[in-house]
Amino acid sequence: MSDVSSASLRRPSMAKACWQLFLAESKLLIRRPMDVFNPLLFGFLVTLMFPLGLGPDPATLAKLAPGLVWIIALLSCLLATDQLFREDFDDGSLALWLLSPQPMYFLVMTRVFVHWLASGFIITLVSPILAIMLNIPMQAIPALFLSILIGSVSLIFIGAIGAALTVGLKNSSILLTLIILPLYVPVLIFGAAGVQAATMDMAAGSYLAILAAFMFLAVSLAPLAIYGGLKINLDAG
Amino acid sequence: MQFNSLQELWFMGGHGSYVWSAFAITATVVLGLVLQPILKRRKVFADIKQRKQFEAQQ
Amino acid sequence: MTTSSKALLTIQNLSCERGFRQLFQQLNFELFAGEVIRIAGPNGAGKSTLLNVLAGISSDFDGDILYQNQPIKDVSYEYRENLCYLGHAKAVKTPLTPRENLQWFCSMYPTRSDTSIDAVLEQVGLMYFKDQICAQLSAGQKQRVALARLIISAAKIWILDEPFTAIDQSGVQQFETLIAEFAQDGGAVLVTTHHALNITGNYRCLDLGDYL
Amino acid sequence: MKSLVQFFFKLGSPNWFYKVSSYLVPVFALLSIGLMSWGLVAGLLYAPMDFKQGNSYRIIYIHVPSSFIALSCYYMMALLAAVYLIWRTKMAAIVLRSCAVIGAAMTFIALVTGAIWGKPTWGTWWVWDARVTSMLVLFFIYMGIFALSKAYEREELGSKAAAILALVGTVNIPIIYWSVDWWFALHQGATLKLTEKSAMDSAMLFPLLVMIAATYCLYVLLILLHSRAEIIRSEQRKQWVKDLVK
Repeated sequence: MSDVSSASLRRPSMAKACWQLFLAESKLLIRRPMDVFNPLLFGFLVTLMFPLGLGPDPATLAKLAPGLVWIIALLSCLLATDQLFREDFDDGSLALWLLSPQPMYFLVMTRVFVHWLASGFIITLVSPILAIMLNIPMQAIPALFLSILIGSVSLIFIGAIGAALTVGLKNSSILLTLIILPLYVPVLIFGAAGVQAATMDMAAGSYLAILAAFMFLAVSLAPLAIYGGLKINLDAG
Repeated sequence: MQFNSLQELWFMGGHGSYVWSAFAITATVVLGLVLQPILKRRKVFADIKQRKQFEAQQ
Repeated sequence: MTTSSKALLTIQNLSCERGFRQLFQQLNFELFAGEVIRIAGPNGAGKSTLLNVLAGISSDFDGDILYQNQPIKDVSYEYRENLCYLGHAKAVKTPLTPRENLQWFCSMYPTRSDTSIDAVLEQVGLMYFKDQICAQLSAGQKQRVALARLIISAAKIWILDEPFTAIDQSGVQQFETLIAEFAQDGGAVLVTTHHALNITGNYRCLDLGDYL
Repeated sequence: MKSLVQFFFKLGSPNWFYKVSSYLVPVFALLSIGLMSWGLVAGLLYAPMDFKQGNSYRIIYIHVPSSFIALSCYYMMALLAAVYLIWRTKMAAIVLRSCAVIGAAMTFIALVTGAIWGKPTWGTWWVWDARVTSMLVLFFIYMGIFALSKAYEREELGSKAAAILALVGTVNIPIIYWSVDWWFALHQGATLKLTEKSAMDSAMLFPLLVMIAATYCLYVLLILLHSRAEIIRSEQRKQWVKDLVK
């Protein structure tokens, strides 16, 4: 081994780091498909519960469908973010990751974005099916799809804050829910209202615009809190 | 003085139960908020005193 | 053995308490290039806490830590570039293969350009396991992936937290020779282990017991 | 100006804070008891009956002050969270944790008194009014911060996590309040207005102002009491605390 101090170095650029992280994370998810399907199965299960509780009458279901589908998507996103950093924390790669010289802001953003692809995006693809099962008027489907597509990004990023703050704790899923659900309130309000407006053939554009505003706010600010939370848990670990 | 007898004050035109229950709950919560730190401080002081006596005997 | 005049790492009256327990206090020592320091001490004396503090994981301490005479807070980027921390858990992602693990590592940390991932994997004896997912490897082989990471990294300082747990004798032997070589080439190593290291050269033991 | 900065800087050391607060506690205790009794007597006994709601409106004298405190306590907590994360002053963490407790209790009072007040006025115990709903969300945010600060074995980690969540909450609270108001206007229209006070004549309004002042004094008193207890508990190993015990 030649002398350490004079060895020429390969300094990776941040873009390369993000790309490699993207590849590594997606490989991780592809090799463990069950992590992706669990939130979906949960979504279908909860969709089953509502008609059993509210009665099969299509009229009542159609009236409640926009709100119900949004609540189901919200709970599935919450469930998906519970185990987000858990595995890194347990096998020690969280320390390796956080102590790297790369600026963490974009790495954390890439990491959570990949997680969104595996959970939020897939829930968005499935939600029209859930909505049809709940007898939603057909003209609301596009608005529903778009609102959950945009809304789920902020749901996952806000959920990631909770996941980062509770990753080192033992029974953290209850605490995660307690921390994160209050922060989901604005997204749920405008998401459900948008789909509601679409069912009555009113334009849902303004609601989607507000949801997009929430999305950009979450994507830009959440990584700071996530990084802070991870550093705390690294110290506790 | 709006009410000319204690009995009327208690009854308060039919709304007495609501008003007094609200005030009772608030009083208990505030009392709890005031007493909890006092008891906690007293307990820690007692622990310290015990520890000092223990160290004194060493 | 090159001993640069300036110490790589200088620790000045470092003290640390966790909860109500005072771990170590007024700890002063210097780590020079080419030196291996073993941190010893009774269990619970704060060995891991000391390494956490030095690696920059924990910021709850009093005292100063200087990297080349500058506080690590001011030179944090440069300090992180020249530091490789190996915790209790070996930070090996089990669903990925050794090659992918190293690619992931090389994308974040500066690495030596005179060796390649394959060369390093062969050097640690993972010739035939380059593309097998780590879940199927034995604990010893996973340990070697962490070893390969240390070799390829261009860090000047290694901080190893009990690297020899759950490894067979030959693995320990290989690790010790690697540490000795790294020190000879001008690197500095801080390591905590339960048994003494048989390493020649500039190796001393620092007992936290007498700083309690 | 120099001494002001000096004052705040010294406030950061628990020892000095404890000394200063030992003078302030009796002052605020007297203030809050005096103002509180004055406000209650004026509000309960002398304020005239409301022609629409009868005597049940008197609950306003605790409902409105506690909702004021609930919100202002949150923003004080956010300020302390920022100070703690930037300068790591130990006192900021201690006061932050006591703020979480007091804020949660005040929000609880506001919710309970609001519900009790709703019964005679609207016939239902719980009305999904905009103010009450956002107060409920605020209550859960307080509980989240309190639970998170208790979840870690090491206190300073718990305080850091609670501080981060408090800052995240600060960004969200205005959005939550705005979106709940908007949601309320969309669904209910303006029929059900629990909070829109009818123009109160001065005999009713005056006790309310006194009660708000009294509750702020009580709030400061509670923060001092909780912080002092927390200082003694976390610094019990230090010599200056041991000297306090004969």
